[in-house]
Amino acid sequence: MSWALPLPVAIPLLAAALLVVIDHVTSRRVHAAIAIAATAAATGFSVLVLVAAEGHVVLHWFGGWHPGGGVALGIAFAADPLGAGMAALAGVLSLFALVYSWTYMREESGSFDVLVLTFTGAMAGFALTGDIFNMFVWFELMGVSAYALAGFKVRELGPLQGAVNFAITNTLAAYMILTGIALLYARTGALNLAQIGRDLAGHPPDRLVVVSLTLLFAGLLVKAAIVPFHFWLADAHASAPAPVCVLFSGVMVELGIFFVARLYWTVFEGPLHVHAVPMRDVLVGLGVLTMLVGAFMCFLQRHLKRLLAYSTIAHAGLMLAGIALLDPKSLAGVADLVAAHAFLKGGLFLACGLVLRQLRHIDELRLRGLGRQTPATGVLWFAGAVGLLGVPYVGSFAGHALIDDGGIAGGYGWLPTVAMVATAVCSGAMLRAGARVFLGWGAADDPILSDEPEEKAPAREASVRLMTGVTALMIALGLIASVVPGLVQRTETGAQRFADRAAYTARVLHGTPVPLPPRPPVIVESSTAASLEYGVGALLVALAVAALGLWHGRLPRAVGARAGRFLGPPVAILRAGHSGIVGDYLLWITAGTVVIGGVWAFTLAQS
Amino acid sequence: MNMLAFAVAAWIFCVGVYGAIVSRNLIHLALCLTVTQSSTYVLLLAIGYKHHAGAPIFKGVKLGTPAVDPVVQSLTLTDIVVSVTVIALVLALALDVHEESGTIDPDELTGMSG
Amino acid sequence: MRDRHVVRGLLALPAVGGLGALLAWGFSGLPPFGDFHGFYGQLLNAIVLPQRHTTNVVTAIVFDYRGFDTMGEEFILFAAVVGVVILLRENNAGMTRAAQADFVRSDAIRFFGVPILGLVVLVGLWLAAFGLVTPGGGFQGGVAIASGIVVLYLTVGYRHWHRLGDERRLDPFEGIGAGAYVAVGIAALIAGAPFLHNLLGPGTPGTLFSGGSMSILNWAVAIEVAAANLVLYTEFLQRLVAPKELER
Amino acid sequence: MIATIAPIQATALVLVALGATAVALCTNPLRQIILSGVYGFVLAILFVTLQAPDVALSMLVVSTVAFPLIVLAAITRSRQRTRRRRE
Repeated sequence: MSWALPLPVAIPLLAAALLVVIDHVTSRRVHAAIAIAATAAATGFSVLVLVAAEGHVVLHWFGGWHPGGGVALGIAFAADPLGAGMAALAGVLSLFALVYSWTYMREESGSFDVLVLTFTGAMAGFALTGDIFNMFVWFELMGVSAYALAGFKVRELGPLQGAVNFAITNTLAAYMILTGIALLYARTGALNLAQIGRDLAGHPPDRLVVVSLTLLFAGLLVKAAIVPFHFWLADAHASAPAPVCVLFSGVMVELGIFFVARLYWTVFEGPLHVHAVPMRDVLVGLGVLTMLVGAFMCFLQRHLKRLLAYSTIAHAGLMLAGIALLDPKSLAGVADLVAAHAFLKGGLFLACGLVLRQLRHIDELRLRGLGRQTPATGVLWFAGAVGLLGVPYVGSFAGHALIDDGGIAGGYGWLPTVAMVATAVCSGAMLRAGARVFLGWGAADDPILSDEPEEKAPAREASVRLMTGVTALMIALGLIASVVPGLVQRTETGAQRFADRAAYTARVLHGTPVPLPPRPPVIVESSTAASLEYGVGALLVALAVAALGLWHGRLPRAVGARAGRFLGPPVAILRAGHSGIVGDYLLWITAGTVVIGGVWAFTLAQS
Repeated sequence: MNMLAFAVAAWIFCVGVYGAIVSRNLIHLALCLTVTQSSTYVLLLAIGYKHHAGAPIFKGVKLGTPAVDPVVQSLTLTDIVVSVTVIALVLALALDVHEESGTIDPDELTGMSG
Repeated sequence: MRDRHVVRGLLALPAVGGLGALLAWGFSGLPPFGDFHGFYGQLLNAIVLPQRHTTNVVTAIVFDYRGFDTMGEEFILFAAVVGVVILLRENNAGMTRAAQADFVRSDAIRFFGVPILGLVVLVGLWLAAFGLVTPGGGFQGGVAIASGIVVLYLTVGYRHWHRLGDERRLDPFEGIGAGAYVAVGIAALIAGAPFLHNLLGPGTPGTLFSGGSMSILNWAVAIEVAAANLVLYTEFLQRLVAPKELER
Repeated sequence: MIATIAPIQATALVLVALGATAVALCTNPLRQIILSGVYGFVLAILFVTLQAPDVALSMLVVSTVAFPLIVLAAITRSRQRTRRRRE
């Protein structure tokens, strides 16, 4: 199956080039059809690779430069189940986004399809690559396509500013990553991940390794929107068109986290595995902080896309914490969570597009009660919000359950509770917004919520039927993610293989075949009692949060005043922090990197 | 003195970041980013440098003549191309921002706060 | 607003200072300057000439050993230009073409400009052609060719320029250059070899035709880079010239 | 043979450090673009002393042609707008 490995990248890129060549001679329809066909083909090949990767890591050495004597001469794609799964997920989401845009983005030029195609190819390359500089190349291509897509709706200040902040912060991240790569190259004289990992293993982590770790992780965490590197995300999501948000939230952010895991288990596990505790603590801490900040900010939003964007930040925090436990079980949980979250959050963003198309606004308060005319959209919205909670056997439950189990096993017994509260607050905010928009419940005004610029509504020709169909399909896929027979078992074996550095290295550098694991059964296992309790708890908390959001004005005045005194200052500080000013964001990134690097300098470095 | 090149790379990185943080003008900010990026060129080429070795171009010299590391040079070439594209995109965005708001001072753009 | 800027400037000093300390501390773990023994580079220095018959090792890495990186890099340029065009062209479209007049009217500049144009384009072609032998290559050549043509813009004026530099004629070249790179890769795949495998063999050492498929890729890059840069210049300069004329 | 940094490399490095500082801290846009052109040139010289002629050539074509042209256009454009807005 090695021959199929370059195609998830090559097909979208070739199609993008083709679209530019024929740009002035064909219609928008033809463009969209070519883009959809190319993305479908690329996704098909990703799935083929995924199936093959179940057996062993699928390799492709570009230019035919196979490694000699354990030394890589060229660039390799090395697909394991999780990497191939990310590539396939990127393809599927792009497909959904393009089909949805068939009528939604019709006024826009064909360049939309071109950029989605380069974005798709870059994400696939990022997920499949086994070479650290090649990763940087796809990181940049992903970035450049995404900045342009975020600023796509020209003539409005909001989108432009979101795109500017996004571009500048992520560019700084790219330079940090490149500096980290240079350090690793200086130490090992290699760019292949497996080879770098092999050469670093056996030596305790020294200053060069620690600084390179810091720069690479900080750079990737900018993409992954982890506090305090997360500021660009809400701005970019508020501004990007809904189908683009699907790709940003559903897979681009997750790819940042994915590569943190990839780097740890191919490169840094060797020098760190006995000293990994300080690294684990810092990353779990960042994850928890991100969950809390994301959930809190989510609750304060009335711009629906911005609300969803902050909930993505909270989920990204949970994903990072799950990976940072350094345990294959919670890693599998993260993989399941990424899959369910991608479809549900993607579906919710598409529902925002529907709201904008049908009701011409995106602001919760302005939309109050208007949504009674559009019950179908309302049902989809509520279904998506509940799916993200982790209610037993619904939506993201499987992921939550595995991460919870991993957290308890890893000595972080409080992690499931924090995760439960954070996801419940996010879903509670979505339920609140849904109840206000689609049912007309709650107060007409709420001074707690932040006012944001509105978004221009799409053309009235955009087909509501097509958009609703795509949205419903995505949400449905997300809701059943936890009960697909065999999926959880497959991600668990995939995660075990992902974390097996020795087997990966032997396979990549020497072609050593790995003994085939037994085929996992195609069943739905019952989960632990603890995870069921957390799921039910999340639902209750979410309902309470939604009710509080809708009717906090009716609380006795004394309670309200006390709560205001207690919560006022932190809210004000958080709001002031999210200033929309790019200089502040850069300062946060710098300071965050210094703090993380400083902690690791004192705790990790052995010499 | 042997670490001068690396010290300079670290200095350039920081000066660029500082300039970007305090920048009052998006065009200025874009140029500061290119300064930060130039730190990666200096770092990469300094890493690959070898004393008493020539350029990795074997025209007119005997094979086996010592040469500096060619890989960092190819990485730097890629890096330079990236810098052109990023500055072009950021400037285009800045110009559009200017069109809409009449300013390119990031401090005056607070439409997205909260 | 002003206070906010001052506060940020003060806070930036310790943050950036800390970053500097972190970087300096990490860099002090690097091998000493001039004493690098990376095996990858040494190996390539030894095998490129016999394996690929090209004397410029850097270009061989760019177009063959790590040619896949270059493909990604081409598409970074490609996507950025598409992005710039979206952002700027739609704004430029509102300006009437008729109002756009010439930039430079001095005959002297025109007299010297045309030969300079020819010279710069020639240098660009030369850089691109001999990139596999001596320093240079598709990227450097492409930029030089594009800048040569911009000299035309500055000398013969906007109106004539527009006839030549119409984006409808430029855009396809960008797509062709970038697409050709992928096509070469896929051609190898169809032939049963790995993606971007050098099917045409190594060629004659030290000549224009050394390097096999590398020379095709080199020219694909030259076309893509020249077209991309020209589109960039056109979009930025159009904004510069057009409204100036409207003001008159 | 004493393996140490050559004087020309040290000089180029110091010039590069100064150039970077000047570009980053210059607040006048026009002066900054001229400085960044000079900075690119100095970088190219450094790259030649580091035995990287290919990179030096790229730096030269980028920093003396592509950057100044684009940035200059951007600066002039934003100034024209500001002036018109004021009128």
